[in-house]
Amino acid sequence: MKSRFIVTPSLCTGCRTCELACSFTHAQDGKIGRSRIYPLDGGFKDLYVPVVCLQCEDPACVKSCLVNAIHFNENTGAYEINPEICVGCMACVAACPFGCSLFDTQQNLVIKCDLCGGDPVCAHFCPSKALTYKPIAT
Amino acid sequence: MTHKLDKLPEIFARHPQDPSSLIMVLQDIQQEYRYLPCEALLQTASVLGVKLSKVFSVATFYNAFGLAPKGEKVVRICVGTACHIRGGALIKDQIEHHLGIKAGQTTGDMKFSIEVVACVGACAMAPVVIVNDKYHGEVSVGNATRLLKG
Amino acid sequence: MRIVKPKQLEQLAAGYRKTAGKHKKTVTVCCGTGCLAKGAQKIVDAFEECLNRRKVKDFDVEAVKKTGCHGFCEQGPLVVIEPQGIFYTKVKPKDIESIIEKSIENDEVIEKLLYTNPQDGRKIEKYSDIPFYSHQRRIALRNVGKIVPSDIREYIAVDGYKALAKVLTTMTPDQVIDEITKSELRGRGGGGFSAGKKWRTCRNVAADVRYVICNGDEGDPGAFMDCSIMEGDPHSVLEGMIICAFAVGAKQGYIYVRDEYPLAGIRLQKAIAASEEYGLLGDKILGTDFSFSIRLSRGAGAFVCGESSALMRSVAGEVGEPRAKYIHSVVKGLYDLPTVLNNVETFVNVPVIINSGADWFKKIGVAKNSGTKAFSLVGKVRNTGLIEVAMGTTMREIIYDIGGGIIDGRTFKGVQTGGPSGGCLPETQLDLPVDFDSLTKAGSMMGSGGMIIMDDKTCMVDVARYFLNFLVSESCGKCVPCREGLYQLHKLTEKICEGNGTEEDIEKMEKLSQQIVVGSLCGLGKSGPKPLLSTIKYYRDEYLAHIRDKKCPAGVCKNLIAYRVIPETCTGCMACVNACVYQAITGRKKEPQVINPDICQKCGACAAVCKYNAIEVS
Amino acid sequence: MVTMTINGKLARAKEGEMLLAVLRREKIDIPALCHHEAVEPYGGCRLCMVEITKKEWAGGKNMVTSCLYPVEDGLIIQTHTTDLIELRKTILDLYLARCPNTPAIQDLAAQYGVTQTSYEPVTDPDDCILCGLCTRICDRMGFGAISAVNRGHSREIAPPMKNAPPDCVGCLACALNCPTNHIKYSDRGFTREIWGRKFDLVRDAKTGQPTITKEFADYLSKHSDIPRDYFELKDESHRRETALSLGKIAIWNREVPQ
Repeated sequence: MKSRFIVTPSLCTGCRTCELACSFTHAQDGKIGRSRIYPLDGGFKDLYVPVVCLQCEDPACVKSCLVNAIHFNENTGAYEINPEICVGCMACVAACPFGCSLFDTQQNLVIKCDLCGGDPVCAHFCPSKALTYKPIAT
Repeated sequence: MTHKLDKLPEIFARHPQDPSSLIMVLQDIQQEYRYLPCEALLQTASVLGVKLSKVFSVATFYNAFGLAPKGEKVVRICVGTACHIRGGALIKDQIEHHLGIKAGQTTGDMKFSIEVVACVGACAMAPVVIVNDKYHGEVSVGNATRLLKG
Repeated sequence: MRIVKPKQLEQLAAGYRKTAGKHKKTVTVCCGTGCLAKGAQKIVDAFEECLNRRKVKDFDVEAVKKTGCHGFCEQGPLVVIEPQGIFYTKVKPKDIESIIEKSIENDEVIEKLLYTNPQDGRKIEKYSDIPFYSHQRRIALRNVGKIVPSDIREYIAVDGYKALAKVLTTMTPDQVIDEITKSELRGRGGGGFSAGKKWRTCRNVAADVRYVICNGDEGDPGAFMDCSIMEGDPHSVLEGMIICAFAVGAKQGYIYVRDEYPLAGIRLQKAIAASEEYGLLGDKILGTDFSFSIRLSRGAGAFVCGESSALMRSVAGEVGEPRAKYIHSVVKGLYDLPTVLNNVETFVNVPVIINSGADWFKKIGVAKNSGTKAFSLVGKVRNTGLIEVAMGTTMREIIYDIGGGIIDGRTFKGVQTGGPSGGCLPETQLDLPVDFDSLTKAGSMMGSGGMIIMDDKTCMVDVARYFLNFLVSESCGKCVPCREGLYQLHKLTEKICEGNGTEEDIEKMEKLSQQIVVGSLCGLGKSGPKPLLSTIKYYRDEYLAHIRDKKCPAGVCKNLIAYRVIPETCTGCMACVNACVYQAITGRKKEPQVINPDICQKCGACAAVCKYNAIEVS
Repeated sequence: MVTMTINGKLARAKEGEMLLAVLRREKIDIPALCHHEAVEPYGGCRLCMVEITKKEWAGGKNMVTSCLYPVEDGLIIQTHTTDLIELRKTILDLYLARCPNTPAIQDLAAQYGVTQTSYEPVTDPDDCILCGLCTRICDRMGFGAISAVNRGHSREIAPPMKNAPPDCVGCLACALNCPTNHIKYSDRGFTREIWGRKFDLVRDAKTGQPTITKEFADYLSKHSDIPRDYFELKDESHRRETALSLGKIAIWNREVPQ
């Protein structure tokens, strides 16, 4: 059974708890990571949209990676960047039409949402349930 | 210095046009022009489908190739073991001094180039100096510079 | 003509022998590199010119054969009159007329062209009686110097391709491999790995495509055996390779020829074309279902390409950089496919083993080191040249019986074998039998077979420095111990040669050497410190003389020597003044000359031209 | 699955893995300067050598390069024997002679107690340790813009003919993965310079900020089948655009997408 992020912009308050959760979850060697999720202005008053990788069917990030550093994780349904293989060329960062591959200047890594190993922490922490991670019928 | 590179198509035609021919093609170009002109490397890269950087890498890795034009007479001094212990190094020093250039260089008037080569397989007549493919055996410091004349 | 049945091969051989037999005599002129440099071509031209002028009964130009190297390069140009086997040395074009008149038209021998035995001053008439040849046993070099390398019929006439016919018609690939394994033939390229085992491993790898490569790179400076074989008997190399290909199941082969051997390349190319024309190479060899073709691959001057993985990359047109391998190239070689790589001499032994049998071959040589080994005997030895002896022959026999001892009656100091991967052995090791295992045990190695003799005028520190310099310039530069380590070793030897070394430097070099041996990626680095270590081991005194006394006992290291004119002996002939390109010598005619030590570059030109031995080195 | 003993502790590994990967996973501090998972193992720096043996080898030992040695069941591995430490010291000492002023080398050498080279330092040193990572990564990405030239001690890394490299797209992968930061580049305004070649950077259509080079964008859209206009925005602008378009859908639908 596949799971997906369910984003309900009308419920999002832009509180950025998801961002914090993401950063802390991806902390490494005592440094917090850069968030992979951003609640951004939806263009209308008080409308926020949490923007996060949708794990596309035919992802531009994977196609753009010339060293094959991005692999699909069968167990979680996430496309994950292997930091050991990644050479930091920024091709995927430039290629993703949703801007969901990004560069973490602190940890010096190209990053993207990895669904936290199948159970995204951001969804747990969303106080307004604007962001949930649920099984969907395929 | 410009070179007519009209021999290149003929050279390319002699070999299968794939990357494995790179060394053979460069050998033929070197033989024809006595060095590897820059433009020839560019053409080789595109004809054989090899990256230019790889062509350059091969051209600088092997002793047989040179990227600078050679003098009229190429003086190759063997410094193989047999030649060395029979005084090959002294002959090299002397020829270098005589022509005022070091091994690997060419005189300003493009008359002479000196090259050292590690064994040409003529050890029995050491020390050996080859002037434009003519082998001179048992060269001594007394007669080395005479080989450069005539 | 295309041979489609083995029987035709026999007919061809017999036919050619008959045609050749119409000449009452044949003349072979050595056209090896050494003799060519000494004017062998002019000898051939002189024969032609002379025979055009005068008619000789049962003899014409066709009976004058341009052959490969006879081996005795020291005495070239060489001319042999067969069937008597009269051996003429140092022949000049003007001698040809009288050779034809006396030795061909008549049965006279020209005394002055005969070889003089230096031991007793006696003239020796026949090839086989000369000590240089009589102590040899020629298998790999069996045809070199006897046949015309550019004519395939010459090879066929001496039972060439007979082994191939035997293999294709009466043996299975497994039987071939068994025979080679039983013969205990070991790779002649240096390592001495069993050829049969290698072939077996290759055959056992599951693969559709396999390759056979002949290593004709022979990069060791001071070695030219393989060169002579490729130039003088190219077809036997091809035959060995074809048999190997049949045994392991390969369809494509390559011969990797060293760039410095242009003639070898030309001869091989010609041989490939001829054997293809005769149906001995290419599709459906000798009318059977077996097909195999050979491509020539020219090296471009890199010693490291003698290393198997580097060679294979070079064959593929890339930079000859070795790949570290925990999987052997016989399993994963050229283009990652199973590949048999043997050197020239190894392949040349194959047809003989097939024809005469493994048991016969095993009787030659010593246990586990069967057969013979070709060497190039060079350096400060009287009879320089190409030789082949049974394995287990001692150094002493080679140097004194065959080589005739040291030049100018000087004393023997050492012999270097194995090239830059080998070592120097001193007088105490002279009775060492020459075979793979004994040499390795003594701290040297067989290598491809260069044997460089050194006398008391050879400085062993300089020899170590020389080899390190060679290796520094030949290292591919991929791994650190070899690239940086050998460079530092070379710097240290230079320091000692210049008289600035310390005793700690010796220790430092030994320590660094050990790490280079352990740490390097390929054979070049792993064995690179061997020449240094062996000279430190056997000639430590000489190192100490450079360090403690600031003296080079052999008078080689420039910083530690001085040239001086002995006033009492100098006649003032001024020869040295003219010879000195640095203008360091001054003096008046008929008066003793003076060398200015500040200008003198110690090139030794003065001493070389001085007829009165009036210049001494101290 | 294979089981091995590393410094006395059991460790498991997947068939086909190299020893170094396992050592790293087991958090064993083993230096390696020429290794990167994106490219084939190289075996150039020789620092990752380890000692291996097996029960059935009857005391026989072997020193192997862990980055190249495939795992084998029953291997007994030692990573810090006296011999290995001595070897690494020597190698670092040699590195220091080549790169006496390079911080990355100084630091690593200091970890092994080598603070100064005992050999003759080269005159005119630079920071290049010839690990070949730059050229191998460049090859791996399909550009092959730079290569090793010459050989032995005179080996160096350079673009063809030492001129501006025609096959370079200015992706910076070489510079970013250089263990000693030897490869220099500069980004000034909308110009990037590396290997003596100048590149124009794509200008983000919304914010005007620079992104990747035009050449790299062209290459990616051509070879990876990605619409060229994807590259006209920076990731940040892409996110903003995404939020705006999803916001619109949400408003139109009065509620939620999906």
